[in-house]
Amino acid sequence: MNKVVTLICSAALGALELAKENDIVITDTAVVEVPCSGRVDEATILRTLRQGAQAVLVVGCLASNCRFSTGNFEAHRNVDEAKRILEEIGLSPSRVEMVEVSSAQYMKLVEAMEMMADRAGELGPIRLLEGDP
Amino acid sequence: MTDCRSNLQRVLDSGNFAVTAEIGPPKSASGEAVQRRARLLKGHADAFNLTDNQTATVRLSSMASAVLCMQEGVEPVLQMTCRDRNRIALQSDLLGAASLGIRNILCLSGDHPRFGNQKGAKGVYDLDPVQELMVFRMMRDEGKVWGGDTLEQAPQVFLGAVANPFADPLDLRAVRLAKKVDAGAEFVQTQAVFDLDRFERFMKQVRERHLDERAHILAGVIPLRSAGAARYMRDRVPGMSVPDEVVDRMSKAADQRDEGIEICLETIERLRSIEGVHGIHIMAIGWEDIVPEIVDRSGLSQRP
Amino acid sequence: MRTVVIAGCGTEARTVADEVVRQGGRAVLLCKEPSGIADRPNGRMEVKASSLIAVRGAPGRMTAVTEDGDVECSSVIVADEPASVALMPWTTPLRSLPEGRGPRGTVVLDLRGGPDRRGRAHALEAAIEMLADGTKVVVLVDEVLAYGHDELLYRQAQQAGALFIRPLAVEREGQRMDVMDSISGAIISIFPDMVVSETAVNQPCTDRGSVSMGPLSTYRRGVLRLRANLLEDELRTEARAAAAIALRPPAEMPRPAMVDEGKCSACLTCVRICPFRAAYMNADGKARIDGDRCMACGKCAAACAGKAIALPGSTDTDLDARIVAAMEGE
Amino acid sequence: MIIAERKGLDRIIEMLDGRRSILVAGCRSCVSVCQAGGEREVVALAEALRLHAASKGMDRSIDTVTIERQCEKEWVMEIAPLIEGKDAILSMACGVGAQIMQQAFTDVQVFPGLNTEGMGAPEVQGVYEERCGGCGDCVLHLTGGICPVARCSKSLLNGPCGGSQDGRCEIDPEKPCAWDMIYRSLVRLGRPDLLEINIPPKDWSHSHHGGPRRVVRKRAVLSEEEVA
Repeated sequence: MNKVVTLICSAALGALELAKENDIVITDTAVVEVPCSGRVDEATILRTLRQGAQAVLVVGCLASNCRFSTGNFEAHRNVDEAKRILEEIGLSPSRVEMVEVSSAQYMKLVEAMEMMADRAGELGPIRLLEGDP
Repeated sequence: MTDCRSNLQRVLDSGNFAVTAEIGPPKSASGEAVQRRARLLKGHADAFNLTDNQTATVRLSSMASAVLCMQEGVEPVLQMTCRDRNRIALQSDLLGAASLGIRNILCLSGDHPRFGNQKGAKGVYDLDPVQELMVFRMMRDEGKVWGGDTLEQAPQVFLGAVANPFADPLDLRAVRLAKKVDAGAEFVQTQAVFDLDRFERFMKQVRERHLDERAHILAGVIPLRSAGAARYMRDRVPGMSVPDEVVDRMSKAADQRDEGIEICLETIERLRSIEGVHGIHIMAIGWEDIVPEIVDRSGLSQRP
Repeated sequence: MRTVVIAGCGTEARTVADEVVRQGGRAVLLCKEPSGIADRPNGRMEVKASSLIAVRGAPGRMTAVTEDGDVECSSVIVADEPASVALMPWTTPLRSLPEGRGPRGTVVLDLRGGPDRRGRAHALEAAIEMLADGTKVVVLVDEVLAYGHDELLYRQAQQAGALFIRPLAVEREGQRMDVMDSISGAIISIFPDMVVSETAVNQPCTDRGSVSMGPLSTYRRGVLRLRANLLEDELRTEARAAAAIALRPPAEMPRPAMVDEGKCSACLTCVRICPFRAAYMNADGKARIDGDRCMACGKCAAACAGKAIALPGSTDTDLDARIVAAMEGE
Repeated sequence: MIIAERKGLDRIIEMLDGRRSILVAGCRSCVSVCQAGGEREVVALAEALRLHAASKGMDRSIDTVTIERQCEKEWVMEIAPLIEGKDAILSMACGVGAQIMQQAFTDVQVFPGLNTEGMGAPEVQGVYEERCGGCGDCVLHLTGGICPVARCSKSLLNGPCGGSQDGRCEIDPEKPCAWDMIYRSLVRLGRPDLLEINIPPKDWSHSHHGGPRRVVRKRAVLSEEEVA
């Protein structure tokens, strides 16, 4: 079971392909493509955590050149909202993070994924009722 | 009818330059502090304001403090804010004050509860100060409470209001004072004057509306104790205009306390020369014992 | 053969029309006074004496609605003088501000509602030069959004004597302009010799289209915009680019977001946030997404307060399924 | 519209302590528009509560529904089947909706998920400001269309007070002074004369101070026969 889920917008997906071309192996993180980071709302992030993810990384384009011009601003607001909710229900907000990459910055993306994997390791799974290991 | 006018009214109506000051009631059930200050200040001013839970902070009530002052032979000015009482309590307290011999009544809105130590309090604000004056004048002149019921005996009171020439918008300040005078204000105590140019512009508008002929205007002054006090007043007290020159003078002064008194005396000197100013109101809350010195050194110690 | 409708009469329109024909397309030129433009003998260029009212459809199958009838085409190029519906009809566009030699007397620089940072800096530099010449300059601003370099410009302009006003209201009577200052409420009467304003509202697209949506692009897919008063060689390159983009085969259409009118509370959030102006309110006060404009980014689906908007292929259930599958996958 | 704001989740969790089966009920009317209790908020809140329950190993079921208008009995009765087996209803409507819900389902406790903050409008998207004080005796014609009861911190009818500076209220620089706005509006409307008249004491009996109000629209009240 993957510990980290990365919700990545289709433009930033290019950075992932570039990472693979530079034969970087990405371990125990599940990648899910979304049309734009702006599509990710706080409920989606919370549902992902409830499906068993220990950390969620939202990947959007750089601030000025989002293909849809303002998608990443919406994403930032939703990620902040999710962090606030986690704090209010007693879970660590650092389980959720957002990073902005251009399709060339594959190292920045890989580092972010590794950071989230470390956090997932530290924080451990959320004690889940069903199928709790 | 005996001369039921107050000493302050007598002084003002006879054309003398009046002096009033302020005593801040303590946060205590003991009136001793009020009486001590009253004894200290007796004879140095024509009447003394007893603030009504200033900055929305719970203190010995203004009414009780007024009675304590009268026991020391000192004439009080009772302050009645619209924040703490609805129109029933305001009218009943007016009757109570009159029954106790209190003559001078100051109507004001009162600092918002957010400033004081009861931030969760529900401000009443049933009436606003203009309406408070209308109600009190009706009780005095028509012997009726608001709504028409007649009183066996009408309260004989000298009605006062406050004005802040330094709040915005400037053009509205004289208009609002006109409303208060129309509503029944006979004397007016203004916010502390530091910015004399703006005060003179305000007084010009007051004279244009002949308000100085219909009400006695007393200009407020505050002696500054330190540069810190000056900065605090300039930056933190809403509706207060303290020019930078005053703050600079205070910070450069060798003895800030003397410089503060010096500035106060100079201000009083200028205020006495402004047409339409019929007196000064010294607000030295927490520094009441400086009032005698200020009154003496400004040549106002011979009270009529 | 693809048809491109070109709106405008100026040299820009004619240049790009020729370019479309040269690149193998058919041009329909909408121009009110078609003097001096002959139809091309081979029928590849047609001139219609009417003007463009609206555009419908998506790239590849568009309809240009003109004053006398519709024209089927694959894309539209707007090349007429930018509709500078200025605040005051007789204002001078910022771009054509004379370098330094403003008129003697008073100039009002009206910077409210735009221009973007670049335009604002250009206006302030011109103001400083005019002030040096002894011209009196009054600058009307919404709010002074200035940081770094611009801040210096504002201070320089102020020190040079420019009067900055944040007006609450501006009324014009003949030559007199009454500006009500929002701080003091005072009414300041000015008798300007020239009023300079820039109607280019803060568009995310730079003059040459949006950096992310492609050159010459506008909010409307399939509609390109050619800037006015370009220099000779600039015009040729832009015209060539415009014709090439216009004649390019349209990309496949993304499936637009759909609104469930039963759930829509008409809260206008989608209308406000859609980067492509695709969301609007229909006649019965419910939101609707214009399929031709929607780029399927899903922002409105995430933001909708009543969860009334779904993006086919990326609905909540779709995302859930993908998340679960991905987690169990690798 | 009515403006409301979600209570802190920690407060909500505290309120729902010990409850096993919860229905979170949103409303499509005002609280959707002010982004407090619409379906999106309901879904997000339910997810948060489920995640919290999961993280604490609580055995709790959370269902959601969003009602067209929670202040209408008929609309509220539509969700009666969902109430079966529930031991708590978390209403994400304004205070009115929560009370109609409790009136409709008397045997299941209704908990308020939102704090209602009065009647107002968005200043910009996401920022909602009180506009109307509901005093039952409107004076907007005297104050240039700006309500002194709701927007002046002291509800002065003959303002401004001595604390107004740079158009700001003395208690909070973020809050504009209502009377400063009234002054500008009346100047703009060419009615500065209205600033000179003394508005007499207000008859507060039309407001809540006269007791809870009851508005009867005669034309709409059905007769016995029609209802029977």
